[in-house]
Amino acid sequence: MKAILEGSHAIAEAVRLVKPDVISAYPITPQTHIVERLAEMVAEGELESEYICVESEFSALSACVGASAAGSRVYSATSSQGLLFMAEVCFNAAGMRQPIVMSIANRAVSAPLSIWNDQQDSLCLRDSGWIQLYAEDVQESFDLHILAYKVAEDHRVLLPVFVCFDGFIISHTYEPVDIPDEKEVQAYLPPYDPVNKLDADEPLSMGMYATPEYYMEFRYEMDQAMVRALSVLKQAGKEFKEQFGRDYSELVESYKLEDAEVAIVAMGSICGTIKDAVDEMRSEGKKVGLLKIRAFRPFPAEDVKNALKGIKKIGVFEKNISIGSRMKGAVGYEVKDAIGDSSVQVLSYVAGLGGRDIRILDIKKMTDAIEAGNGDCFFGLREELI
Amino acid sequence: MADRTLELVDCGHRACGGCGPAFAARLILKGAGERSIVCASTGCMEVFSTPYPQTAWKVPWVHSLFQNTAAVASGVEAALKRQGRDEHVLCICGDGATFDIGVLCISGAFERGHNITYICYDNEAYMNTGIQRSGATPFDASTTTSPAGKKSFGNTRPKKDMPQILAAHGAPYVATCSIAYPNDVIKKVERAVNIDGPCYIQIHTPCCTGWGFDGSKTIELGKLAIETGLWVNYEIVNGKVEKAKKVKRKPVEDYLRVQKRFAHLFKPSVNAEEIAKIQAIADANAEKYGIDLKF
Amino acid sequence: MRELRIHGRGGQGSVTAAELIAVAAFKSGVFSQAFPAFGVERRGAPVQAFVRFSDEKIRLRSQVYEPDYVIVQDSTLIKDVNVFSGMKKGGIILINTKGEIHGTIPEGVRFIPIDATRLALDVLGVPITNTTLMGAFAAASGEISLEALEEAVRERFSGSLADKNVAASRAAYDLIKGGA
Amino acid sequence: MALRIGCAAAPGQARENKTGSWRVFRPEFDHDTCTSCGMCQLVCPEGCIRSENNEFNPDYDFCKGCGLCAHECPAKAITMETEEK
Repeated sequence: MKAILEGSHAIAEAVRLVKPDVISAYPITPQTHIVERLAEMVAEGELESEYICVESEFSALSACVGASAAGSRVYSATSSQGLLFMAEVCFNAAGMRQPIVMSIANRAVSAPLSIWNDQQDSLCLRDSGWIQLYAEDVQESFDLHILAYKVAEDHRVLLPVFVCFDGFIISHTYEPVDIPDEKEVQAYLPPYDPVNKLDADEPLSMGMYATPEYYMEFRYEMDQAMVRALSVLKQAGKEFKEQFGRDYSELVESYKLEDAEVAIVAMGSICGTIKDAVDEMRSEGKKVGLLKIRAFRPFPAEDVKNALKGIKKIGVFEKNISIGSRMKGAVGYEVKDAIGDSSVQVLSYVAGLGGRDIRILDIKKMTDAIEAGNGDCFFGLREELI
Repeated sequence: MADRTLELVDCGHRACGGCGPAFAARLILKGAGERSIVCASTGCMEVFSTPYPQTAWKVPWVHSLFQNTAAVASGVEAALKRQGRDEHVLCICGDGATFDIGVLCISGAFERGHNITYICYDNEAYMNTGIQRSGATPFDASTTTSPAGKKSFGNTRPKKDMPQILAAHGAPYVATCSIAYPNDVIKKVERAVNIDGPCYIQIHTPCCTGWGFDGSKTIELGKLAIETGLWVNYEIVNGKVEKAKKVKRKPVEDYLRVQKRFAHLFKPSVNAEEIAKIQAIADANAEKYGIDLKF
Repeated sequence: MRELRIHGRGGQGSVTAAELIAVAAFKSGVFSQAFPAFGVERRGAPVQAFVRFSDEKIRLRSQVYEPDYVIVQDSTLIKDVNVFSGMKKGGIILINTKGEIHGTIPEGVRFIPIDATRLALDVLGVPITNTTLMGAFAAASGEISLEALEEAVRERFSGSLADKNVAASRAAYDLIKGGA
Repeated sequence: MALRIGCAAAPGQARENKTGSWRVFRPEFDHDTCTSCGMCQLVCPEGCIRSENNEFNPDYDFCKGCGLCAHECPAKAITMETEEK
């Protein structure tokens, strides 16, 4: 069914369709509309979940760990400071291999306080062991939530997933979205079948500590699961297409890259604006294209390399700042490493931090900078303030 | 009725010989029974009982972090409710996890009214990391972060009144007990797990290593705490204090003198002034809970 | 693709107006997108909201800088906010005003004044002008049908509140259609 | 042995750790003096004292020799002896 919905409400609808047993979340801008809508669904009997109205993000994710350990499908959502407050639990949930799915309405981190969008929050949990997916629009945000459960709960993976979408830009935007019915979702997503579960009939100790004789192997297993997630994600994306018609079988998406001389690499909602900018620049005779990265963890290095083959000038749009790093942005390093060819120029552009609006003309300027070889810098600074 | 022969904590755990908390773990599960799920915090008990893969727990047990046990238990309870299951959900945490770092999560869980029994094994300092003070450390106890010295008599603050804090959350049942009275521990745990709503039990668990006494005297120390009035066993049922254990009180020196953590009060000479302050704490307890036996 | 920018004050329902216009446009068969200028504005502060209309999927996510349409919920805003900024030639600006406005309408832009406050007071009984202006926008722009707008309003409000808001939209729609 | 996912383990495995090797003093049980009150079994922090036909004995595989049983025995039927190595 096609409907026009606010991004947050569409995501809440996706959550309703996957029927989590337990929802535990703490409100934070710009994630609030999601959890308010879910609370409303529970109150109205539209969703039969235990909704734990916790006192903090720290407890939100902790309760998810408990509920997941007890064998339930669980859901949470957060942003920015909330995610940072959860950071310790994030590492723990992944190490305990709990297939929790959490929405991240991407938002800048303090200080200065900013409620507006960038991707610093999820990217700084890069190494926490969570799968990280980034959505471009409301439809993709909706779809990736359903796909996320299938991948997280796959016994070859058993890792938690962040479904990231830009705060406000996606969460607060109304746009048309295709919503499948419950039967279709059930046909795609089997019930959760836990490998380990707290159960008095079959006692088990979970989350034990590991001495130096064991610790490394557990971390190795996590990394292996993340490596396996690459193909499980693609398979789940392929099956998604078969069930719902929308194709997520690739972890990267090329836009007009075939004959491109310049490529912009980006994640999230900015990809839409970049596509429009690419069209304009193409009509002006500029051979430019976009590589959209949908999965940041696991990082689809091979796919990135193949998609960008033959392109000599690559610029990475970074909605994050790795303060003190040479390239400045965290994604650029991954792309540069994936390409692995020093004759190819890969530059980072830190842009759109803290909700700074990005227009088509900004993307054009950035493309000029990529062509000129000026990068690894902040882009779009107000020079008069510096 | 609790099966007192039930052994749900296995041999082979790595607690110190004479460990109060290890004894407490056995008693707790005798009271709670095998249909229990234990949520543990990081701490001494977690470390001595679960180095991978040698778990000592015969009931389902889960550890996540130091400070989130009450929140983890909230999630376990919610999941059981949704699945229509009936196991008792227990938290077993030390005083560091309970009095200090975990207060946010505990307060949240109790305010929300989850059907959990939160048990604090109170050995009055952070023993896992080497005897640092906690909010449960008694006045004048010397710990590695509240050491007695030329200008210090040890910990400068009295114990936080955690049972009252949780009673104030509306907990239907709050109790204190001591491993020195094992049957009382079993009885109170059994009572708590069968009450709907968040219950709190604080068990005094002398720690031979942290307090500085011989491991054979763990129970003797627990008894002395009660007999001097420095620890009181009582219940708070729906906000009202009940059944405080009455004693013929001994002077606090009897308890202090046998522990290294109070040794500075007796060396080089008896510090009557400081001991009087501790005696005053015991006297206030006696007055507050009415524990003095009348002859 | 056509773009609409709505200027209002916090509490006047500008964001709701943008949403309902987008819903109505969707019901009229086009791809629409609505979003607020995300802020922390409290009641009374100047706010903006945006709507895009297109026959194809809308990918652009920036704010609206060169609108085809502008709605101004409160003519007092014109003193503080450049409501005309970037307006396209051939564009339409709808301003809630009793008469004269401060500032100059850009060349090539069609200015439609409407006393939406009066209309809202008459029909709704309260000076909340968003549904009135939505009706006027439907009439002036042709982007959304009155029927689709009514449907959108009825999905958002219920009972007599819906009836009143539908009536307010319709009154403004008729006024503009009649005057055009 | 393959690792169990998420650092999980089934019960029973602590028994692989024979803590009896920690012992310096060894409790000797005098069954003639013993009144079979069960105090030793109740208070043992290891939970390693077993009774068979009302005769109580520690499992020396696990007994750490803390002496709590001896200290608490009302009949003074347990004595702590130096562990002979």
